[in-house]
Amino acid sequence: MNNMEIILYTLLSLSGLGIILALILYVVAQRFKVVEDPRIDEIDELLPGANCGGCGYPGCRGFAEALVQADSLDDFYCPVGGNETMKAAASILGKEVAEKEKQVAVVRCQGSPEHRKKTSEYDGPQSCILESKTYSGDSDCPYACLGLGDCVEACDFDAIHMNPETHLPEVIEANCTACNACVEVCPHDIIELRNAGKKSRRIYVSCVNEDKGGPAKKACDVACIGCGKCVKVCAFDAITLENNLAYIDYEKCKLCRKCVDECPTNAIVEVNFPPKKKKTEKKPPPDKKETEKKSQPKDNTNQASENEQEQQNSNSDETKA
Amino acid sequence: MSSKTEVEHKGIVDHCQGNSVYVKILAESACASCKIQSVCSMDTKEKIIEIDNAPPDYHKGDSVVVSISGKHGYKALFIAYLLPFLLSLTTLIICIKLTGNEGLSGLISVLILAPYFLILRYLRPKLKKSFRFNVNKTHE
Amino acid sequence: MNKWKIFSKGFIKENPVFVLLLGLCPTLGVTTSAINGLGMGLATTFVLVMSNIVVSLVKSVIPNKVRIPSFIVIIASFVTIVDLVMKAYVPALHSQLGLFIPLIVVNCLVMGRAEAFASKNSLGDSILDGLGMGLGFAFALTLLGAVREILGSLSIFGIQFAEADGMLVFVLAPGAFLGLAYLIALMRKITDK
Amino acid sequence: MLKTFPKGGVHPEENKLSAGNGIKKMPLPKQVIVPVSQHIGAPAQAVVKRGDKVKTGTLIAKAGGFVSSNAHSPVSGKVKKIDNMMDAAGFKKPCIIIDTEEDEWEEGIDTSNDLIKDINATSDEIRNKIADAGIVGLGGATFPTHVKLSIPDGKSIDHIIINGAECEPYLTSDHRVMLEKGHQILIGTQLLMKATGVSKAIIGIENNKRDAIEFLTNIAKEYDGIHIQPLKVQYPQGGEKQLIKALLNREVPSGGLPLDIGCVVQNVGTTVAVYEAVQKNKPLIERVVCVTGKSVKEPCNLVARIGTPLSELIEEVGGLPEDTGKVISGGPMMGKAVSTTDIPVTKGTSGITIFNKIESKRGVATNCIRCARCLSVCPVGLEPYHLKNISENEDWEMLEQEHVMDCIECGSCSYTCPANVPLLDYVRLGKANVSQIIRSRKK
Amino acid sequence: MAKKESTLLNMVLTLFLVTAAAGLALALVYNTTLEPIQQVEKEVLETALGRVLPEFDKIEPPSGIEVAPENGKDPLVFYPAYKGEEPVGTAVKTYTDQGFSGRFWIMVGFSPDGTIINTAVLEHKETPGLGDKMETEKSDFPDQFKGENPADFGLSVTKDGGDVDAITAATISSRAFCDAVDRAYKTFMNKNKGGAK
Amino acid sequence: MNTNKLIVSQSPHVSDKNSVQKIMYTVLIALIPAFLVSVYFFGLDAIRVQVIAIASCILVEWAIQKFLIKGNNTIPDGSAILTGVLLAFNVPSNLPWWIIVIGAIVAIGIGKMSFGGLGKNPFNPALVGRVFMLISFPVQMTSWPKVQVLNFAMTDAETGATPLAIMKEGISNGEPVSQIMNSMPTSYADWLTGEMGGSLGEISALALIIGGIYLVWKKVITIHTPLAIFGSIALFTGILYLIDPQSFADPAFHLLTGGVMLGAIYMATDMVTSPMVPKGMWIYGIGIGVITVLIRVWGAYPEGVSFAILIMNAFVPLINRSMKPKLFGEKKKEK
Amino acid sequence: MEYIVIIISAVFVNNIVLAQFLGLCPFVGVSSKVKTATGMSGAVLFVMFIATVITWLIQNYILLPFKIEYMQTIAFILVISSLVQMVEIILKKISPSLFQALGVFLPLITTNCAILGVTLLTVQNDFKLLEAVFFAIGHAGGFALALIIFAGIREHLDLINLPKGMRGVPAALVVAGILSLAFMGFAGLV
Ligand SMILES: Cc1cc2nc3c(=O)[nH]c(=O)nc-3n(C[C@H](O)[C@H](O)[C@H](O)COP(=O)(O)O)c2cc1C
Ligand SMILES: Cc1cc2nc3c(=O)[nH]c(=O)nc-3n(C[C@H](O)[C@H](O)[C@H](O)COP(=O)(O)O)c2cc1C
Ligand SMILES: Cc1cc2nc3c(=O)[nH]c(=O)nc-3n(C[C@H](O)[C@H](O)[C@H](O)COP(=O)(O)O)c2cc1C
Ligand SMILES: Cc1cc2nc3c(=O)[nH]c(=O)nc-3n(C[C@H](O)[C@H](O)[C@H](O)CO)c2cc1C
Ligand code: SF4
Ligand code: SF4
Ligand code: SF4
Ligand code: SF4
Ligand code: FES
Repeated sequence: MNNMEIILYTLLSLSGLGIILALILYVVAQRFKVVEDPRIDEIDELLPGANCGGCGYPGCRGFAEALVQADSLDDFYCPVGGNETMKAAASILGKEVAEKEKQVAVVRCQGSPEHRKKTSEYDGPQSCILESKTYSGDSDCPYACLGLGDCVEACDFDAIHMNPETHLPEVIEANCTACNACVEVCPHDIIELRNAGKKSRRIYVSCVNEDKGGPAKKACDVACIGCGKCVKVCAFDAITLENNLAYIDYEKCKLCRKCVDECPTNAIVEVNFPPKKKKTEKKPPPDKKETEKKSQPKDNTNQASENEQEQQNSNSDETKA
Repeated sequence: MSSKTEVEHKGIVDHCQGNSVYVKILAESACASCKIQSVCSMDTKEKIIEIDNAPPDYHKGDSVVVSISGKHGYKALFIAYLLPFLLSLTTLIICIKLTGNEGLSGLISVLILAPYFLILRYLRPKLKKSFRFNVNKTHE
Repeated sequence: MNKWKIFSKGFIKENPVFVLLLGLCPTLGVTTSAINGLGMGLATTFVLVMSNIVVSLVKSVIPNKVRIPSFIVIIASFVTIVDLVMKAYVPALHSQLGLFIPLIVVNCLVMGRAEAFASKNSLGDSILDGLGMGLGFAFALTLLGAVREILGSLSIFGIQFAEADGMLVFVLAPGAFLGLAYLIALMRKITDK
Repeated sequence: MLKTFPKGGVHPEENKLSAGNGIKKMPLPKQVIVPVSQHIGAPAQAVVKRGDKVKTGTLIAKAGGFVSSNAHSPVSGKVKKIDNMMDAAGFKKPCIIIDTEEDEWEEGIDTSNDLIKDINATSDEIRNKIADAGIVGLGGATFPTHVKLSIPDGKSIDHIIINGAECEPYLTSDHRVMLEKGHQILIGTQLLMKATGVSKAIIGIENNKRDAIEFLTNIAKEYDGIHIQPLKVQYPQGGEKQLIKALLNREVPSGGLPLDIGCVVQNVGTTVAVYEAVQKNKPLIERVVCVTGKSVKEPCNLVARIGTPLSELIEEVGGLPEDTGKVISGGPMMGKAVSTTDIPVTKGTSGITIFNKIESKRGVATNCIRCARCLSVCPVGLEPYHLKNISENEDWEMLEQEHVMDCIECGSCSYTCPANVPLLDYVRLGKANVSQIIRSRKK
Repeated sequence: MAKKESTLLNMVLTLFLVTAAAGLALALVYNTTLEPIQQVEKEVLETALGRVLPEFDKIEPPSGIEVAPENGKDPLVFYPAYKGEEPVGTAVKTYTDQGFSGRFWIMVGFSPDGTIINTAVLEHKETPGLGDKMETEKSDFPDQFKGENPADFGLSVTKDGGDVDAITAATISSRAFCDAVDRAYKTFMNKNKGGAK
Repeated sequence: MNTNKLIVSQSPHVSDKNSVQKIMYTVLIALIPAFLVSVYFFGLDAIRVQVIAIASCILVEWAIQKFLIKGNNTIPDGSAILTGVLLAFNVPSNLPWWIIVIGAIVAIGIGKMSFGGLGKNPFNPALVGRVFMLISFPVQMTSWPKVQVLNFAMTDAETGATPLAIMKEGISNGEPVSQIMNSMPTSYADWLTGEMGGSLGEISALALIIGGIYLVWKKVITIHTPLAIFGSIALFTGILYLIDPQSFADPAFHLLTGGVMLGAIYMATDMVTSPMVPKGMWIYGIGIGVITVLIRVWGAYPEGVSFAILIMNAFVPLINRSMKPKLFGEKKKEK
Repeated sequence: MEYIVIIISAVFVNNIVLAQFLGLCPFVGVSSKVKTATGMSGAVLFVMFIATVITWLIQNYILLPFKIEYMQTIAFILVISSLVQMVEIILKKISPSLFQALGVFLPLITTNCAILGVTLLTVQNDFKLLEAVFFAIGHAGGFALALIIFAGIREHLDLINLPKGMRGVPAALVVAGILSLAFMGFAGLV
């Protein structure tokens, strides 16, 4: 067999193929102008790859594509990767991002069985959404946490757990990425994303009950009764009262803690503050296990949790005759 | 199988032009994050679909669902793949029976596709009419 | 990324078979015994490393549009080389692996690494990456091969340890699927915790 | 062969405990809680204020649109307040609370027991009177009756169907009404016929109410065009689509209304209300409620004013039994379990079923074994097990394609499932989400 | 990274160079491995011959003689062996189409009187664990044939009335094996007859 | 206000008395005649195989629930017991204990629990176990002891082939069917009562039919699937028989021997792995019948019911998707 | 008749996915919708057919005469990958709407080892052209059969709550394993 011949044929056929291929590809290239922007890949690499949808796009790659196309990054935020990721992405794209303050999920209901008596018994699939389709819940507070843990299921990051004693969910701040999944899933709209705050300190009203004081108090010891004392005591206008429910604006709150002491039902909770020197007369409800103790072990303030508001009716404030 | 049901893809409105909305189809979620998709033989490259006569209230960046009825999908499949396949196969068999020359027949059966696709080209406007997409905004 | 990480990620964290699910065909096709798995794994590793080297070297002179075909040619050449070499020097193994050697070409793992890693990274890193991924692949194949061999023929690396027939299924096609299924499940369990 | 609908259905134990007991009048309640809206459709608006004096039959809430309904004061007294109160579903809804003082009726209401057979009103008058009287379907759906009777242009109907099926186990109120108010039913039916210009009416009655069938067949001879049709006992015969299928062998198209196939269906109780509204000017302020249950001392049928708390009705039949587990507003197949007995009777309350603890517990749900029973009992031809799976996976689009909206929520599927899968719970969840999607699409 | 632009010329050139380089490399490797590969093929043949034949000096002709079989389309290959000038036996490369997974090839050595000296499996696709037990290393099934003369040894499995004990659960392969041996035997005898004439 | 907390749930608030457990135990009862026959013909061995199979199925399911899935105890629902019984019915009575255990592990572990347990498995678990054993241990799985009436000594019984194996062997040797039938040690009557070689539970067509009638009466199964299987097998083999009675056995032979009865009445009807609507059941049954005959007549295996059922199991989702119940009031499709 | 045997063997006995382990990536990755599985099967049928014809020609008219069979792998893969690209371009050029309809309808899988594998097998078997073509059609049919059955099961599995560790690929592989067990029943059919 002639070796030279084989080498020759090999060379000829292969490089022939190569040229033809190149020609074809050239045509292809002309046709398919849309070449994927290589930056998409780069950004995709950067992203956490959780595909949680927290950014509002289907999957991390979808987000990467959107980022590359966007004119400004203002409306984009990857809650999981956080500011660092966004900055890194921005630097690839040569754009600026406004830093977003880290947020964390808080549970606005403190109605543990101790504070909020069960008045009926739900018998059905163990899911908040299904219970909420059945009726308003097994206590007299129709806003309260149903305690069946849909939020726990929804969390991809193991950041929210049911406390077996309080039957309320608790957020593990260190894990929470503020992806909003739990907020969306909760049928009673109890969970809210709030700025993590300086040193992770936060103050908020841990209740969403919009009933008037009487029924609210009757349904739950630690309900916000809409008395407005906190509104008066707040020097920064951070608290508003609407539908018998106080709400603290985390942008305005200066963490002075006056309202916490003022609230007659302990509906306002503080987290991650060092213990107070002089004891407040109203001890925070003892059953709350501070999950966020992790960062501040000595602290014994209340954990977030609470009641929620009802989507139904609520033009409520009847005709005040 | 009822041909009523639709095949759907998630997508994002890429741009709008006149009556048409151009939607970029997003890769299936499993593929979306795959690191090697650019070389993946499965076609995950983005595709842009033009939808004419779409209602005007779409904007760049909207998430939408593009759907085509199963019936149309099968029709497209038939025209693009099955018909040429059958054509080519029949040609091959006939040629072999007639000429007995395998090489020639093979060549002819491949080349026969050229006129087929040429004919398709002439039917382009008709085809365009028969493949209609629907868009819907995704609901949260 | 530090060098060790580049190298080691292929074993567990980004194991091409158990985690990335790449190149399933050879994984299932050749693993009737541990030795076959190992052989295939090493052959793939060789192609992977070599093509990574070449791709990494020529990456800057190749225009984007012909990137992929060039890579295909490069990879296919190495595959053919492996094919020829194995045929010449390890004929028994070669005949066992059969069709799956040429199919290394289409193993997404090889193409994937060339495209996703070697075409963007330095020579050294590319070698490490190819080596790590390749060995991870080989590890997975050997593991699956070992499982199938132990259960199917009651032997390991060809050494019979019991005088009986094993469960034939594991030598046959179903055993490959089942074996891989449970190995993946197991790996998930291990990496989860 | 008795007529029935051909596909699906179940036959739960009937337990019609109170069938033999005549209708009793409840004493006046001390206080009534009247929900402002007791119907399907646009909410009504309260037209009284705190402190207002009202008489029995005074309009206290006005329909908020065409598909809406008036409400009248069931007692005379003073409006104590208008507040959000718990309804049967446990959601707070605006209610008018009236402290009863006496029972003084508005002028023009004929409170006598005389039967007025002659129909003087024109069809428009009939419809208006029905609308004014705030009549809604008493079969459970509480759809405003005057709307059903307003046949849109281009449609025509040829049959009025009166629903006397009462296929729910336990409940007997319709049964008693048929026995005790036969003439009123027939006159009411004729009013409906006149209102819609139809010459034929069929009253469908399940065969477990032989006495009612016999009685009505006898007296129906006095009335033109009304036919009584016995039916095989099969739940959910009372569902209007099933009833029409059984009586006329017509199928309401998927997503359509009885109107589309030339029918209007009304409950027997509704016909009585229509009679009273048109012939006696009496608004809908009371209804027959069947209070029943195995552990109830004397299950019976009570005429109660709207707004009477359930607890008072229960007291009337001997009080809430010791081991009560569930109180159901309605029957066991379709009724709603309530979380408290403080809620009022509304226009839609056809019965109160009381279960003891053991009866109340649902079986433990296990995996679906794909036995196909749910699918074979579904009268609509759905695949409940499949719908449940899709609903659990939250694929609402797919659910819609699987026709989830056609489900009539009869509960046959959950009833029959050997694995106790709460199928209907999930189907409802799916329906809720799908209808939201449909609504948002319409916008 | 300064990538080359994708102009037509660039593309053609690059691909040409890449393919040419690849072609060159391949051709070189091919040339170097050509010999070992042929060597390997030769060795396989020789091992098989060595196993099925008694000691011999040479095969004449070395590449065997193709012989049309008694039954079947494709030819068998005969390897007549000699010790000195003395024929000591003939190895017959034979096949069967009745294998469980289609055709397989075996080598059968006959002494000049037709006695089977030994058999060796060359190539097969039978099921591992079942049919592949016909390989010498995997069971003693092939040993049954050693030293038997088909003239008085039924070349079929006992189930079919022959003298061969089938491999358990692999009757099909065993039958096929017999078929291959039988084909070799018949052709061999026929040729000998013809040759003697 | 009463101090009692009221229970709230969605409607319906009543349910009929049926339960999964009842269904499973009904099937077990229906299998008693066949079990008695197996004891009658195979003696203590039959009981031995049953006990091992049931015990290992229960154990495997319990262990997987407890340690891997961490779910509730599902043993009482009886499906594992049923799988055990049917698994035992599908093997020869002299099968070594360890093979039975492997079969049970495969049946429950791979066939059922891998998918999450009762109701979620796409394939019939007992058959997955059986086919796995058949392919893994072809020798042990295909040597059937000769029947010995009421022999309770656990001796190593002589083995003999099943009628199907004899038939297959004969035909592949080119013998005419009539001759094979004549030399067959058993006859139609034996196949009906069960006096033939074969797996534990498949031998007596009569006992199996009795149980089947009980199941139909109890509304646990519907008649469609078995009828479709019987019908298609009879039709298909009937046609072949008419074409050439000397190369193909007659339909009665095919219906009465091997696993057709057991498969059609008890295994193809497993509700988890069979279609939901009658039309689907017909197709499913016909598919099983056709594939069975295909394998029996042209395949390497003398018996094909198990394979046929497994293959058709795979089609069940497709059948279910394409054959939906008729929707009430659905408009006729407009063209 | 022999063509029927080739097809039956390819579809049932030596099913490309379940017995030969080719084309597993799309099998595992894409096949969870019956509709797309069907669509993909059609596309594969066409591509496999054309690829077989062309590679057969190349093998018999280029590689063999010039004695460079060892170039099979590289030649085939290049031809197949450019062929697939060509088909796409042609379709797109001819009728963008048709192309788009396909694009929405199927996740176009094109080159994969099934196609290369089948062409290589064809060559190994020394088939005549028609035999080769039917071999390819049979394998495409086998691919379609496996894919569609499998998609049906996957659609079903997607709706039920599998044990955590088994979700996705492992469950799919178990199904493939059992399916492959069941297909062993066809052994010896031809
Ligand atoms: C939104 C809506 C619109 C309806 N429109 C009409 C109508 O125009 N005419 C009519 O006869 N019934 C109408 N109905 C009444 C329904 O046909 C039906 O009688 C009612 O929903 C109660 O039925 P059920 O008790 O069987 O559930 C309407 C119902 C709904 C919910
Ligand atoms: C499952 C089901 C069962 C029903 N059963 C009855 C019944 O037994 N009696 C009845 O009058 N209405 C029953 N209905 C309500 C009827 O469908 C229909 O709404 C009613 O007869 C219309 O009359 P109305 O508007 O006067 O209430 C049932 C509805 C459903 C969905
Ligand atoms: C996947 C599979 C592979 C098989 N492979 C072989 C084989 O290679 N050789 C063989 O003779 N039988 C093989 N068989 C078994 C045959 O189908 C047949 O059962 C057997 O050869 C005849 O049984 P017997 O030997 O016990 O009489 C195989 C069976 C299956 C299911
Ligand atoms: C009529 C009927 C037949 C059954 N057949 C089988 C069977 O063949 N194999 C089996 O493992 N389980 C069978 N079961 C039990 C059960 O359905 C089976 O274990 C499930 O497939 C497990 O999910 C059967 C159950 C019923 C009600
Ligand atoms: S706790 Fe809520 S917001 Fe935080 S990570 Fe979990 S789901 Fe997301
Ligand atoms: S916070 Fe919301 S979702 Fe979470 S348990 Fe409570 S009700 Fe459920
Ligand atoms: S009745 Fe229950 S177990 Fe049967 S199929 Fe329906 S959901 Fe499944
Ligand atoms: S799906 Fe709906 S209509 Fe069908 S049985 Fe269940 S509740 Fe009734
Ligand atoms: S390795 Fe075969 S298709 Fe991916």
